[in-house]
Amino acid sequence: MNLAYSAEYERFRTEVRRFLGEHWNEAPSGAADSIADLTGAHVRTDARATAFRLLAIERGYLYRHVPRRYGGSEQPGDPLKSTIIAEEFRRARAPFEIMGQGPSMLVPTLLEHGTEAQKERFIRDTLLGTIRWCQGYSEPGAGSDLASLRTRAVLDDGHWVVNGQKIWTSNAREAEWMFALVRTEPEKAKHDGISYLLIEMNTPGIDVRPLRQMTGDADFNEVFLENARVPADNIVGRRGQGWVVSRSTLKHERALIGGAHLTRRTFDGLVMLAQAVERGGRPVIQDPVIRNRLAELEARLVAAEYHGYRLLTLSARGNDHGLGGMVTKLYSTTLGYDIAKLAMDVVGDRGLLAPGEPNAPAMGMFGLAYMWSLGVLIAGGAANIQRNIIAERGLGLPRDARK
Amino acid sequence: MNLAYSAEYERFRTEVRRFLGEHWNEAPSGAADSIADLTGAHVRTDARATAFRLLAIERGYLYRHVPRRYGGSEQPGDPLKSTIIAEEFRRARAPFEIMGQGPSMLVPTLLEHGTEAQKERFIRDTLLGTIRWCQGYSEPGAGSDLASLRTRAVLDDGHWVVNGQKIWTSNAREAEWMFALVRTEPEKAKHDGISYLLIEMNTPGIDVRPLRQMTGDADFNEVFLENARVPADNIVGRRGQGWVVSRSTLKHERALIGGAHLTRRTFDGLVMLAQAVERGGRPVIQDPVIRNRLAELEARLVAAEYHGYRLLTLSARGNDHGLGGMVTKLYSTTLGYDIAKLAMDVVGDRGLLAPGEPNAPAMGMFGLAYMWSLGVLIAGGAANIQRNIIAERGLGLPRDARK
Amino acid sequence: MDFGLSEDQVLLKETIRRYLGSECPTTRVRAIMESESGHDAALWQGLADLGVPGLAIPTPHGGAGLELLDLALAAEELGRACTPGPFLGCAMASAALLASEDSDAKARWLPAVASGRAIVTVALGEEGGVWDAAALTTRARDGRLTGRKLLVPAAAVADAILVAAQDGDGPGLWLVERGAPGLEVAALRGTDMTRRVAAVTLGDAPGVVVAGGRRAIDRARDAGLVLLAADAYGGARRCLDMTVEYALTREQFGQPIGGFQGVKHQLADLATELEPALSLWWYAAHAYDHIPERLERHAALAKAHLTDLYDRAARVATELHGGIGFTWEYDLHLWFRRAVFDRAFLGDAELHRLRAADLAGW
Amino acid sequence: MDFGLSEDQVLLKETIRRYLGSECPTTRVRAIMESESGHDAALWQGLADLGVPGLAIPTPHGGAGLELLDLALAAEELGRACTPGPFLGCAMASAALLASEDSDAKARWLPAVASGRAIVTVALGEEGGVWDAAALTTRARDGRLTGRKLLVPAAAVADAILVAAQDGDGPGLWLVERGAPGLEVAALRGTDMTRRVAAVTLGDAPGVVVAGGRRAIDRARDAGLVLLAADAYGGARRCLDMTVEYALTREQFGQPIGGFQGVKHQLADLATELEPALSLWWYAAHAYDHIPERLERHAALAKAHLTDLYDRAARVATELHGGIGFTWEYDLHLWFRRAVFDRAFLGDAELHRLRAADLAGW
Repeated sequence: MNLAYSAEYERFRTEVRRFLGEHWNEAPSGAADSIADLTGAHVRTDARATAFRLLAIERGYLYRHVPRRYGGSEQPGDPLKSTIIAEEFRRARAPFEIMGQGPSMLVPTLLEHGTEAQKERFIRDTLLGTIRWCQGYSEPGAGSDLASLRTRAVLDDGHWVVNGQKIWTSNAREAEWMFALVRTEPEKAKHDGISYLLIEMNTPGIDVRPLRQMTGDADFNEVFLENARVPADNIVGRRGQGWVVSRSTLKHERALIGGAHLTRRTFDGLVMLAQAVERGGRPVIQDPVIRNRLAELEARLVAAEYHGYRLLTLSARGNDHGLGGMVTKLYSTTLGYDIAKLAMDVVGDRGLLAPGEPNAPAMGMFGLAYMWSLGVLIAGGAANIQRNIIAERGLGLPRDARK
Repeated sequence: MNLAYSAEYERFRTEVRRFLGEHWNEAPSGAADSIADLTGAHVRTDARATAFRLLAIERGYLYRHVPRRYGGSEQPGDPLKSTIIAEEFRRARAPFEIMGQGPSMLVPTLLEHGTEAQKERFIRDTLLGTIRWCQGYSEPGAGSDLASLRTRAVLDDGHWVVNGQKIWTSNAREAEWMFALVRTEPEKAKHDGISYLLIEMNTPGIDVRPLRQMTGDADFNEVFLENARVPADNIVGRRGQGWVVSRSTLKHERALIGGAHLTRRTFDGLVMLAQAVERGGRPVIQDPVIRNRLAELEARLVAAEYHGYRLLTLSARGNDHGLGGMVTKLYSTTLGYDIAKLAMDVVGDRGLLAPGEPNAPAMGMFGLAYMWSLGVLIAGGAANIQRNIIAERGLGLPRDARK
Repeated sequence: MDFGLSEDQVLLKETIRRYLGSECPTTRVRAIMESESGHDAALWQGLADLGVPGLAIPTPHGGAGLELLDLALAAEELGRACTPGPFLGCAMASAALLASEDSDAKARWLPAVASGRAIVTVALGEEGGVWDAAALTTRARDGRLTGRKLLVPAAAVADAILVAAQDGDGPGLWLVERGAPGLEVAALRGTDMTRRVAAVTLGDAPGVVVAGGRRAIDRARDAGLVLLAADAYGGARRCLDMTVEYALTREQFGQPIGGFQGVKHQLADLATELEPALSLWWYAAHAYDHIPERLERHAALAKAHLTDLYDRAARVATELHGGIGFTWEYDLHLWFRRAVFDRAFLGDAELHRLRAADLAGW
Repeated sequence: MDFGLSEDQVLLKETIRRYLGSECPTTRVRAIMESESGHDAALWQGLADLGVPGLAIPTPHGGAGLELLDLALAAEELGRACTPGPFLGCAMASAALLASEDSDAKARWLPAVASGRAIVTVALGEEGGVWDAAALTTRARDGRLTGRKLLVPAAAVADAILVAAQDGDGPGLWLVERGAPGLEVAALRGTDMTRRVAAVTLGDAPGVVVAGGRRAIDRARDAGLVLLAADAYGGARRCLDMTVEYALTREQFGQPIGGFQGVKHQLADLATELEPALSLWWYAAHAYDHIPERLERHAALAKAHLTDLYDRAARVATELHGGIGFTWEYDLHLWFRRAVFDRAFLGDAELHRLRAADLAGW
């Protein structure tokens, strides 16, 4: 066990830093950076950012798992180098790999299942952010249960004619393209008969409507497809194999440290909040009940942080994450919810003020975080689905009985 | 809503008190009565206690639901009068209805399903405690799932020949008789083919072995039956109907207030404990974390207490308890566990001392209570079985899928 | 010994539930909460015509002469239906006025509140989580009030505000009428949009003392605590009911999700906690009129416990609904938001648990 | 950057597990715990021959020269197997001696502990939940000790006891040898019968100072906290494993109970909490030798969190086992009892959470 990086990796870190110093010299904005601020540079896709990304790819820093001929930097897998790169780019607030479902989900899918033409057409532009994607999986009434998808595509004159409705589609208003699961063989049961299609968003018959969530804002969309005609060769993988094609996507792990990093920021914010808010004439942080709960949460947070390092180490050694990898999501979403809930208790009576209300501590942002923490619990596989996966694949318990 | 008793009932209470004053004038032992002390007089079955019970039955105070010809006092159902009687007998520490499974489970069963001969032979003596019973339902591997009972009885020459093993049989060492469920029709599935037998404990072939539970004491037994011959007419109800016969037993509700009363005593003991134990030089009760948890528990305790009164009121009005009746057990066992757990936190480091250790606060009895609180969670239908009953019968959710 | 509702009380609940079912479906809840004032005078008048604001006001003052329990049963139904309006403020103000010795104020305002003609509210809480009469910083001198009150319910539509303040003799209540010079009412945006709150600033504003001492303030607070507990119970119960219904109809993996034991046990646990909790607030409400020495402590316990449960019920309900429960269009978040109000208003669960511990003499 | 075990560490764990699997099955655990002393010299010597008590003792003193993490991995295995014996006392005593400047004491006792020849323990806690060096009431004067220590592990079989006490200069550690005049060791009956504790009374008993100041005491405590966390993890994991196995074999209603979603979700929740918690105590153990400025806080967090989890794991396991889990004959209660010790010894979870909050500067 050694929390320091070896000399080789420290040299690598120095090299990355030098590169950043030379090519991305924007002054950091300083104190109190918000999460939006933090991620801001990541999503910049202006000419300067694109030029920088191209340089960084050339140097082997970004999109290391993508072959050079499709626009990646084609480096041998090295989770420690990836972590160092992410840490240093974050520190310098330099444009990093484009976030979002195009690079993280579509690109690995195309690499595994796409035709040569699809790879050449889409991957490079997706990595640079010039093609933006949204994901068309969820449907009303089919959240975690993709087997019950109802959007249908029928082949007609060299085109898939798509009819149906997608929901919870973030970025649908900005995206040029959608990758979607649709039912192409309605006579087949459940997971069979689903195909993976690439659909251009300006196709006639596609209607995007913002979907307001419980916070009152509309960060998602519904996408209605009515006789939308999609060229037949916009299918990825074989017809009817979309379930397998889409699952392969999920194998590509996202950064292992990033999640806990954001939770740490939220937690530190909570501590500052407890120091700032007064109740009965003294800062809430002095209340033993609150201190006790904060320490309980911090233990879980430290566990999550070093759990990430443990998984990273497993990756670096070429080992499987096993049960440790399966519990991460449920653990972190529950922790996030509990942090948000303690924040509500810290603000006390003023927790009833809405986000943005100037009289609320921290402008009521913790109330918003509380609602979002519920949304996160729901999204990405509801908690009960996660529990089933952990019990069945992680602990080896039997699958559910079916009626 | 009126928490006072009406004049009629207050007159009744006065009458009961007068009766007790005249006929049971033992001085209460005073302070700090333990639970054992509290129930002590109830279980006395000496000549004086029996004489007193006979008088109390004659006056209509005990065994009100049992016809006079079988030894009860045959009074119209009146939950309020029953409550007053229980309160006053408890206050006077007078012999009350015999606790235990004979009067509470066997007698109602005999009343509903027994032959005239069975009723006359058993009920009166059971009510007076001259016949003591144990219950032979549980078997190793068949706790909540009586359908999988394996003890078998075969009819042979006017006798049931019983072979098998019962477990968790409290009082088996003291009891003269056992009422048991045995499988008489092995070819029938599950609940069918079970019969309800009365078995004399001195029957050759019966072997009672004390069963040590996790606390280290042996409050239960295993009962082994090897070719134990039971007269054929010791069956209650029809052959193969034992499941129905035994379920009818469970319909007879026990006192509704008693449980919360004992929990209140435990909780009050916990408060005293927190006042007595010091940590860091001051009584634990001054610790806000403990105060907060105590108040949280007390809210649940008050809820349990008045929930009992609500159910009593429903009974008094002739109404069904509905969902309210189904949740009582799970609610009170969970509360009992949480009280025991807080007690462990109140005693802090000395919680590791065993029951009976003089250096432990309250002689370590809270550690024992902690273990028992787990046992109670397990007994009487494990928590998950309770949850299923509540979900299915109370909330109308579907039954479990079966493989 | 009878710990249950009378036939009249059952009828009262049914009447309110029927009225709200037809007059205040969630479509109307949404229309009202999205309106500028958050107040629908017609709906409130309808409730007043049913007698709701006057349930616990004696008949000589134009009310029904019933008890806080009856008012709390109404609160349960309003909570169940997520009804917008000034109910809580009016109920607390009535409780305060009834504890006052000022027969003029009573004669003027109680009949008006009972009939729905006037809205009166109570301004109690101050910056820093202060809800206790002894810690108030708002000052009264020579019939003039100066200070700032946060989170005053229904203040923007109130005809009069009972302001808790201190003068040389200690705490008391002063009545300030709408439009009084020096009175500023600034609407605040709340998470719960069905019960509006405002910040009330008093700059040498004229007020008439209606009660000296802390008793009227405490009665208003304790009534408020019980009514919040009842509202929370009604809302939590509704969350459970909605989720059971959803679990019976929504299918996943080929069966209603209510058939999965994971879901069944979560709902069973919720029902197990809720069912006895009913008796906790019933008892506190009963104590308000019959067992005064137990009121403060049990009102505090009930408020803390029920609003915690409401929060939990709203969470379980949202989680089990999945995506649809997170949409604005689906109604569930109305209760989720209302739970946030019930939990926070008049001080949170910990505050009241520690008060209850003090009151128990521990 | 490598946050994982080395091959040697994995081998160490396997070796200990294999040894305990063959030499210390629960039948032997029971025999030892039911014996008078609760100590089995042969078993302890066997562990010493594997190097267990000397893992973190430098090689010049006869140990393996490894780190607290290695010792904690052994503690995890001992916790997993519910192994009786004086491990905790010896480990804390070694930590204290290593922090001392007294080379004679080190030379005399460390090799003896490492080889299993001697048992040394630490007497820290006192009446009233006191575990902090600054609050000790045991007094040292002119090489004589007077006071009373509660809950001293393995004291009845110890050759020497390191007594934390105060003299005119503040806290320090004094070594008192077995049989010293004025030393009374009274065995106490504990819930966990695998790790015996005794009350130690010192009436003007002769002691040799081995460390002045609080550092050696704190090192012993922090080592103890980490080792308890590791023991708790090993035990909790074992509870989970036993219950998963039981759930796969025990049938109810015609199927293994592990097929019921209710059971599956309870076990999944437990696994979800346990899996990352491993890294919490690994980190604290690593900090002991490498990040001293983080040690105190993270040792406190780890002890509080892991022993809470252990308690929960033992509860869930017992509940899911049903009746059999409540029997004496079934082994589960051995871990249940051990969890009680881990939770209580050196102070409970709340005490350490509040310490961690203080240490964080909140």
